[in-house]
Amino acid sequence: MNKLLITTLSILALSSTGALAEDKLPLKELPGIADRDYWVPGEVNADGKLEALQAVVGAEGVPFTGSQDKPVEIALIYPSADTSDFWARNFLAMTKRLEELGIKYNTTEFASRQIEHSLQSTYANQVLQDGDIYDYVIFGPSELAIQADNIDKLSGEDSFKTYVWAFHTPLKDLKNQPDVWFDFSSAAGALVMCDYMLERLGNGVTMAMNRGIPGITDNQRSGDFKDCVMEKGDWKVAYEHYGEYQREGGFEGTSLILQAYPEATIIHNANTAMAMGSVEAQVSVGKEKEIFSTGWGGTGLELDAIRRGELDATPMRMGDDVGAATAEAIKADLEDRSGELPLVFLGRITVAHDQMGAEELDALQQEAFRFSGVGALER
Amino acid sequence: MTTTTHHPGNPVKFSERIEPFLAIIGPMVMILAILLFMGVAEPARYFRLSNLNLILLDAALYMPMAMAMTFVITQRGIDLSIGSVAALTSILMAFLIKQFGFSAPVAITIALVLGALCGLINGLVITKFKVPDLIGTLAMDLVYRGLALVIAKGLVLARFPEILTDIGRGQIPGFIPVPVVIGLLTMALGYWLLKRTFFGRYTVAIGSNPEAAEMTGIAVDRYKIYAYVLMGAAAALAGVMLTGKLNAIQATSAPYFNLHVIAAVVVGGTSLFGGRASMLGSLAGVLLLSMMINALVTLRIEFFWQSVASGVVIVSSVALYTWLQKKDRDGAKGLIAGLTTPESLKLLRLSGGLIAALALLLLIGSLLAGNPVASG
Amino acid sequence: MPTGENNSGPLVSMRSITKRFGGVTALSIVDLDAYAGEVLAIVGDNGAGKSTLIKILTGVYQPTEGEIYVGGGKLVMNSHSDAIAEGIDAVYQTLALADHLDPASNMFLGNELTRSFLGITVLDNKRMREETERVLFERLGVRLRSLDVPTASLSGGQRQAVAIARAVYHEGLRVLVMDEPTAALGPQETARTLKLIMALKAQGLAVILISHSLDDVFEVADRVHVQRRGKCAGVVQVSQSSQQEVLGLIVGAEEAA
Amino acid sequence: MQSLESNALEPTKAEIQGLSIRGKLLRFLPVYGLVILTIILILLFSILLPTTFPTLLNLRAIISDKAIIALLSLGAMIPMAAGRIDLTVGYGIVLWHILAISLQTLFGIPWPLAVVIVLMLGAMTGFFNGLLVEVAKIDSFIATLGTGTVLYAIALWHTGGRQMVGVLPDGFYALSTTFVFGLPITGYYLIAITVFMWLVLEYTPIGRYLYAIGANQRAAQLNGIPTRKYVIGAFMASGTMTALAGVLLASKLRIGQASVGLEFLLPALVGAFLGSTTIKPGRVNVWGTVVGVAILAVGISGIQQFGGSFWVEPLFNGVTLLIAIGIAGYAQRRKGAVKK
Repeated sequence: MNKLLITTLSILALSSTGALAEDKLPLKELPGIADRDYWVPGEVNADGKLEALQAVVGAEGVPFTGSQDKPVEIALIYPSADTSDFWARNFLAMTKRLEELGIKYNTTEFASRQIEHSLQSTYANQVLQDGDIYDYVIFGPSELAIQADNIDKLSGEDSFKTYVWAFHTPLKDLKNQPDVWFDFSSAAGALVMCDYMLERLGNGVTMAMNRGIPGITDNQRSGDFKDCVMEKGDWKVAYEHYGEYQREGGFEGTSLILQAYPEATIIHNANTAMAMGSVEAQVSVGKEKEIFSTGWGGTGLELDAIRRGELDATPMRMGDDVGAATAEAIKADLEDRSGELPLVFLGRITVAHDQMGAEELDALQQEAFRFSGVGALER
Repeated sequence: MTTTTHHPGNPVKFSERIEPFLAIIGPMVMILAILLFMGVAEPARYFRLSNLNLILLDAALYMPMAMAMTFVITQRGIDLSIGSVAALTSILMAFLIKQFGFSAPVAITIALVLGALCGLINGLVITKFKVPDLIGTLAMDLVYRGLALVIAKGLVLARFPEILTDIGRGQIPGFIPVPVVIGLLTMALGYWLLKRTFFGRYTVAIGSNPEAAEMTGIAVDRYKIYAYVLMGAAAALAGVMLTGKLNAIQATSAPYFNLHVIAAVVVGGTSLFGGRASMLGSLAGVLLLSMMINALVTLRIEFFWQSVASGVVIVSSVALYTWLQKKDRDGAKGLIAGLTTPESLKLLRLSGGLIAALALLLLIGSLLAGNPVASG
Repeated sequence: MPTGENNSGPLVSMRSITKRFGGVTALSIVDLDAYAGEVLAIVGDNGAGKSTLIKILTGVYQPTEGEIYVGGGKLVMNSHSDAIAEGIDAVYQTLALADHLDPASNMFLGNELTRSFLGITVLDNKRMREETERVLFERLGVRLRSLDVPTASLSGGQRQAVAIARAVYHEGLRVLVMDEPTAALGPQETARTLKLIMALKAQGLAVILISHSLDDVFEVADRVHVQRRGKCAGVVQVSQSSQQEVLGLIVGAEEAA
Repeated sequence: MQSLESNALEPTKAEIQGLSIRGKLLRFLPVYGLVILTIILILLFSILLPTTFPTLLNLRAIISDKAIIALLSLGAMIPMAAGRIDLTVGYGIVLWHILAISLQTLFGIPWPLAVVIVLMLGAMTGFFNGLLVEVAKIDSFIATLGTGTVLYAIALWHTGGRQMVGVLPDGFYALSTTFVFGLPITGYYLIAITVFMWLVLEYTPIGRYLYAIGANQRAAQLNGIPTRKYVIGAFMASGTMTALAGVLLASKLRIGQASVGLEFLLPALVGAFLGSTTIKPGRVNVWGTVVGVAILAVGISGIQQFGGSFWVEPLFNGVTLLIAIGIAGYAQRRKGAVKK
């Protein structure tokens, strides 16, 4: 029983020392900082660090020069059980890059379903308890706010490094920041997309949207995009459907839009599944050529749809960046260069569209999935 | 004639003496199996104080609900709405605290009362509308979940006063976590309710023989409603504990509470056909499920085995109990003997036929198979 | 001849009882008298109105027309508990036992003994157990091997004893209705149950016995009330009648005087 | 758990004859209440949304969207008729739609064979459920929950978080995407299966026996009905229907992944439960189930056209179910009151 007390106290002590390292945040302030309970990447990344890591990730891997007496132990806690192959790809990209870098590793996966917050919490506790086993813990929160305390707890542990996947907004009130956040910024993607759409389609257009589930992700993918095109291009939004990121939802929403809001010539979809449902609904009534529809993420399915001429544009993530960057971070850490890492890493995003040639699209896809492989996943 | 506690005649049979404990044999055997297995496979990590703490912490969340569900199921009822009740009440509590500045104890109390109210509605729907429990609570599950979504949308409410996180994950130094204390207290309360109060006695009577209960003048509907009210309050308490544990809550939280809790209770020997209640069994059931998940995680086994294991454990412990009972009733007939009846032989032949047909189809399929077209 | 008929008036009288369910008439103008210290058997075919009659007597149904008198006073009962309060109780064929509860819990079901614990009223399981043991032995001469087992594990006769004990525990019990008490029992258990009935009769209760078995009826009953098609087909003294005569009344071969 | 009692209360001919017009109306209202409500909803939405609701497009959308749920509902109602519940309809469809694709992409099995294999697997799962329920005597809720979790786990293991994608033969896609007389072919499957099930359940001994088992298994047994055989058969039928729904889902989605399908469980059960409140109130029935799914489809589609949000669906499902069972319960009490 005493041992427990001591552990409790020591965790408390550790967390207070851990906090010191992050005292310097934010590095600089961006508009709206007071209204946010999180920092945006620009506020916490020292100049040049993000770009430097992006460059390393985009280039050929430089092999690890140091020596390992045993493989690094990596625990992955993420909600991969029922989502698209996003997590599987990250995993593959990381492991392939580690192999490319010549780093020996072992992985243990703790997977759950997206809505099983409680189970993920259980996993986090158990990994924490087995902290002596692991060198790196990669945590993909089921939902940022809900898992905030677990991020805090894991980050407070000294015996391993903590990397967070799929989020890029460091929460202000974490006592302990993880070592790096790895993600794509939907907000950045929304701006890239906004610029492209305004340039391509001009001003004053009417759009309808298949949004996801209200929340931070949808606010960025759909909300930021909507705000941008309405403000910069004077666009109108006829209707917003919440398709819950489900294919069915996209189909339903699009069927609805096609008949109830025929004035909308553009349909925005907040993820691949909804985009596929949307395209299918359009094809079923032969309207896929009239409607300019967009997806999100530039996954293989979306690119196929673009090749078929059904989908028209999509902000495309260089999908394997997150996994590869994680491998690079591990390498940097092993080489005692972790000081060079940004606090938030963002993967690269460009727009893939129907005016690109087949080769251009192929090259883009090749680059995006250079580790996990274009097409169906083999694991 | 004086009363004596000495009984003449034959001594009490062994099977009669273990009868009250028969219900928890199932989960106990399974727990023992896990302990033995882990004792060989990973003793150092599994058997340590911090891990016991984790197991208990995980189980604590389900204890209040398993307690109340024991009553509901014993009365031949079922409640599928508990996850939504937990989500709805804790969302409301969170709003009261975060948006309206209510003090946490007040908000928590309100949540519990709201939970009881949800339970009351369930009970009224079932007893007054004469809706079967399964359908009634399924409908209410959808309604409560819908309301929670209406209120909170996709919002996550996080960062609550300390009292709440204490309830959810606080640790009494040198002792077990606060939620475990709460959970065990509710279990003890349940045991007391079951054995010492009208409510408990009538719960068993109603489940055992509803007509008899009615005839002896028991207000069957009222006691059914009591069980659902208790269930609602317990679900709300679990919601509060979950909110505290995660220090955050969302309308979609607590998705699989109902199935997990029902499984724990049934594994613990409480019968879905009513009348047979075992509070100790429910506690054992909750612990068993938590220990199993913990063991699989400790062994670093791939996650889908959790699903398989819980499915297998649920079915096999219920099957074990049914078999024990049947054996008791029909005399000890071996499993093999049971398989050789003409009826079973027919079934065996049918399953053999199905498997053979499937094998044949797969064979034909592989003969006809072209190259796999795996690329997209 | 141990009927109380000569000593005093009937303990309970039903007069001109009629009961209709919607358009169906289940009972039409039936009279019934039961005396203390007497066993009255009610016999008749299925659907003759036997169980409707006793359900009215025990307050489960209310008669459409007709009155019930107890000890000379008119009685209006709205529920079974009203009947119990008047000293009329029944042991049903199904025994109305909660099989998962132990015998003591069953005996006191709906009528539990309590005690106060820190100001909270709780069940007094210990006292209920002792009382059960006492009542079973003193009034029915039955000893159970264990009082801690579920009632389901008792034999048919023992279960019957528990059900009867529940009825006779009530101090004011005057009329006990028994619905097919021997239907599901073997010969040995039947003999024991008939002995129980005789014991109750000796204790001065009016016992009303519904049975299909004329052998049983002629063994314990003093009088037989025959129901046929919702009407009383006749009441005969066992000592002055035969099974043939009663059988005739049941099937309607001869109309009673 | 007496959750699925069967106590039909449709009016008998004799009962109807003696009633006034008002009496007849009162008597029929609970029987056709849901149908009437559906029609009212359609009319209401058509008046309020004249340009968008009563359109062929919307009909297509509803049919192609809900036909699979209707199939699942019909599958689930077969064991329900026999007083059992089958939760594997929700878990099964996850695995079956994945297998329908992966058997082709990973193992190169021609699509018609892949379909047959999936259907066989569905039947086998049903058979296994039947064994658990009838031979091992495990309550159907727990038994099918158990097998369901295992099926789902297999789906997770088989996919490992991946999506099953691949270029599949057009014939396979045609299973769900063909249009006949302007409407999706899935709608015609649904009609065919509905009519077939209706004939079997209402006009053959099989249906009689199933309902008899549902009403009182003991009595059915005593009357010489081989209850074990029929219950196992009911689960096999439901398993096969689930597999069929899975195949159609695969053909429609063209992707198999473990995150799809589980959300069908509740709507499917709700549809079957709703069905038990109409046409033949008091017991699950074929046309009632179709009406049940239809009213949910119409209601949700209409409300969403008004700009309802993602929370509409659970709330509408729940409230409709409540109202419908409320009406049925009311009718039951009226009937009960007459009896006493």
